[in-house]
Amino acid sequence: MAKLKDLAQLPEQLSAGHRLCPGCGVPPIFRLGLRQTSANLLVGGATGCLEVSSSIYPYSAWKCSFIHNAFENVAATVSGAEAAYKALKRRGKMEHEYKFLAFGGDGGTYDIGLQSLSGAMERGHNMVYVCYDNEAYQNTGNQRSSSTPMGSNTTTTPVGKKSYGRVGQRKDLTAILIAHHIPYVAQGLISNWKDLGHKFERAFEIEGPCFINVLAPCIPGWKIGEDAMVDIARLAADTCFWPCYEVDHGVWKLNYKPKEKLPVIEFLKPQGRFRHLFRPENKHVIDLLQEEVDERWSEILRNCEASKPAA
Amino acid sequence: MPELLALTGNDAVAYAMKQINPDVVAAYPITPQTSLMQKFADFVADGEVDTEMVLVESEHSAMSAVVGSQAAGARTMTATSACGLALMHEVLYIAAGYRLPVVMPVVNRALSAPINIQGDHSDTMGARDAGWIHIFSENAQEAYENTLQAIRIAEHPEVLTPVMVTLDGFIISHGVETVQIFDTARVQQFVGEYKPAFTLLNPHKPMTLGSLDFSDFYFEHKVSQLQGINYSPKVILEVGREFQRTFGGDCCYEHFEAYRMDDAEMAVIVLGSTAGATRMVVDDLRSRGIAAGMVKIRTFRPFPYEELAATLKKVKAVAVMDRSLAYGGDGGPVHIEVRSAMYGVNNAPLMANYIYGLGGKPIDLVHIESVFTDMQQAIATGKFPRRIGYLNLKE
Amino acid sequence: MNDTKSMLEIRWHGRGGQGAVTASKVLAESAMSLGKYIQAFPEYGSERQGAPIKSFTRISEQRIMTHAQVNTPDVVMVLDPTLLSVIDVTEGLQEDGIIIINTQSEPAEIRGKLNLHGRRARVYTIDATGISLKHLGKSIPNTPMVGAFVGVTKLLAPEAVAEDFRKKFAGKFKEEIIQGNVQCIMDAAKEVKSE
Amino acid sequence: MKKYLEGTYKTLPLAGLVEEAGTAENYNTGGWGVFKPVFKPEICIQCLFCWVYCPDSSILTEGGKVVAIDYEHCKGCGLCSKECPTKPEKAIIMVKKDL
Repeated sequence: MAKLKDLAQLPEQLSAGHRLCPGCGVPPIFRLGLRQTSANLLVGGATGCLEVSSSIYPYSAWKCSFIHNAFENVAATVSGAEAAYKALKRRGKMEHEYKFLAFGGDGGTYDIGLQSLSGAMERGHNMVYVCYDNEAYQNTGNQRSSSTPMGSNTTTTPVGKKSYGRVGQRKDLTAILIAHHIPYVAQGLISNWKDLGHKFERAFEIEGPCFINVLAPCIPGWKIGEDAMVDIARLAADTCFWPCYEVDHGVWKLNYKPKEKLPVIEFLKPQGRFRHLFRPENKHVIDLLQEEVDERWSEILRNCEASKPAA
Repeated sequence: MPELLALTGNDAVAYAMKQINPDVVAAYPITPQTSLMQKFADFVADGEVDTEMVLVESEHSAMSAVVGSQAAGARTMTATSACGLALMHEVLYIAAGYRLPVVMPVVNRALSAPINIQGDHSDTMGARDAGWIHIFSENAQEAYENTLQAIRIAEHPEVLTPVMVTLDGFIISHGVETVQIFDTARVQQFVGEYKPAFTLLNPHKPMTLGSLDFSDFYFEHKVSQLQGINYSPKVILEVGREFQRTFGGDCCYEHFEAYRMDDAEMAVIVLGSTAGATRMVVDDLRSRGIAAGMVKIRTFRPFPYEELAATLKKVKAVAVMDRSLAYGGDGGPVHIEVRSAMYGVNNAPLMANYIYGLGGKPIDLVHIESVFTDMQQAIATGKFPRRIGYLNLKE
Repeated sequence: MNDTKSMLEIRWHGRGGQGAVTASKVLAESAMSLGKYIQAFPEYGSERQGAPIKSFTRISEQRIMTHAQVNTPDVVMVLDPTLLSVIDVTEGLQEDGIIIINTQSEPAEIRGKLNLHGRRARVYTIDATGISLKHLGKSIPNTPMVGAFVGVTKLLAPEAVAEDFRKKFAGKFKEEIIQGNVQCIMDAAKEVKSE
Repeated sequence: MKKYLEGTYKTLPLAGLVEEAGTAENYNTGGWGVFKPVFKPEICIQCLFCWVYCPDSSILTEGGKVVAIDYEHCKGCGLCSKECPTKPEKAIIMVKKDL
């Protein structure tokens, strides 16, 4: 990836003036990511925070072409646009070079948009799909999604006399995408911006469907300070709650290994959504979440190890 | 030179699509549309078209991909039936709201439950307010010709409204008929090259399509959209007449066909494949001195209220045939529209509604004859035996 | 009410997999090449191989208006004799109609089975299964039945139908299969038995 | 923006299109926060961390160097200041706005 100094001189694709919350974890992902190609861009957005806040009529924050269709169908929509591009190229009606990117939050990707995403990836369209995962339906006020971590206090899994919040493990969407055997699947975070920039760059340069899952801390949903987004992301990486890795044409690679793997409790502590877990009766939930994190982390380590060429 | 071929309705529509050679087709198989897309896939496989075919994983994604493709400046088609259309429902409104001139043949089929794969009009009637133009076809020939004309109608710069062309499931879609296929070069000349009103693939003019609209602009945008379909009746007639002039066809090119209506005392109103049998019954009654007539509605959306009222105000009795139900409404959807058309007409004819053919229930000449018998009785007594009747129902 | 006698209506009875639908279409297409208007369509259920099915053919001098099912056929074609004990294949048959049945039995015997004594309807039989086994090596009685139809009605020359068959399936089937079917049509046209 | 803001159903662009890119720049979000960042160029080491993390594209650069803050759009979250690595004094500090 180019240096920040050089990136700063490239045109901004997501302009100022959008209505996302102060300190939101989403826009830096796309400000950085969309700079990683020199081609023209068509971006499609699933209904959600970024889409809504960036396109309130008649104010669009998109400097590139942008389409919103509905909640569950951004992958299909962008695959249609990509098919149009191919057809027009073939018929000599398109002289420009375009890249196609679809994004959705965890609601539009893990849940309602999963079928559309799976179909588009399986068909092999030349597009990049980016999930900005803020771990609940944050656009409509923190309702639980299948990405919501165990124990999280959401408005549809509220903490109560008989509830400690969301029950059960979150879906491992990145693993599902890896199972599609598409050219490139990656997971990243903005705190590791150099790595994240590389992932976008790699996804744009590969012909074929690519998927990047990016953790996007949410100020109101996670109940964190407006200036805390990057800090929380760092803790997600350092506790291995959100491993930074990629599978490039079947080769697994760990992109970030914390010097010291912190307990997941360090990720939970600063977040209001997990506050209740620190009551004695909920200690077992933290233990369960730690187990989940450890299991997934060691599985990734195993796979990365197995991918290494023999010495 | 036109060519006479023995084709199913689905094959005839696939043939129209082959001649149109759209930039992109996105489709998902569903009975009874499946053989249409299979036929088109044959054309792709044999290189007879160079369409980019996107074989999506659902109808929702089919219509979503169609929206993405058409917004990117490509002429795009799909086709569906029944639950497939229902699954597309959300995106139908979006295609219309984005003013994308999509053309979609719909092979009419009943909706569940109970599950049934045969022909009725429940599917497209359920989508009647989605903002699309609805053109009904009586037979394979009309399905073929309507599909070709639909491209011109949808893409007209003052219309820019998606069109669904319907054909009755199995009855037309799977029946082999004699179809006159017109010369491909002339068809392509008629259809013309697609010149999109806007495209998202123009680096000199990047645009945003699909903003979040609040109450300050949403209403304005919806009324703006209405201007397109409101303009379309004129274009539908112009395109139809030009088609007829160019190819010399003898299908219906108007908003509706008024069959033996000049001096009729009573009229049946019908859509789709049942028109043929109704015409036979009308002829038979005429041969016996009974002043029967038929109106076959071709464009259900936009509905031809004024012209229809002008035609119907001369008769004494009208029987509206509906191949679907409007639950909790006044019988079936066609009946509701015809009643609406006749409001305020002086000495409006007596009117009743006949529901028929749900889930492919056969409609035979005797059933249609019984409707005319009811009309004769209504004229004699001033009253229909029933306001809403059911044909060939186990009662 | 058959609109005019210028239209011939045919109903085919068979079991899924025997080719009744294809037969109804092959016959229609051959008639079309003689300049007739045609229609051919199956009755749709969700039937699988072996289930009783119906299919229909209309052949007319004028454009065919109706899309109703054929309820009062001029000709009934029965591809599978076991159907005789399952359904009433003569239902709605015109008074002077024709019924052609795939069986080794004699027409007179079939007339008895169908309770057609004293009726004007004409009964014909053809060993379509035997003919197809002979030329195709398996039981696909549909083309022999088309042959029997033209043999009885003389509506078309068997050679013309055979030629149309060849054209329709050239490239789809192997030459030996096409040739076998052509033989089926020709033989059946000759071998169909009347009372 | 006039064609949109003063548009009627007859004059608004077709299909709800926003026919120009980045029109959101005309929308002021600078009034959202209570605090605002103040940039001290003499302390800045030009690491650009503030620039890469800013959710509102409000760290203005020239030739790849931070030069100013876009107060029309800055929502005052404070990420830039928080992530500024200079020590002991930060090159961006948050101050309460004069309200």
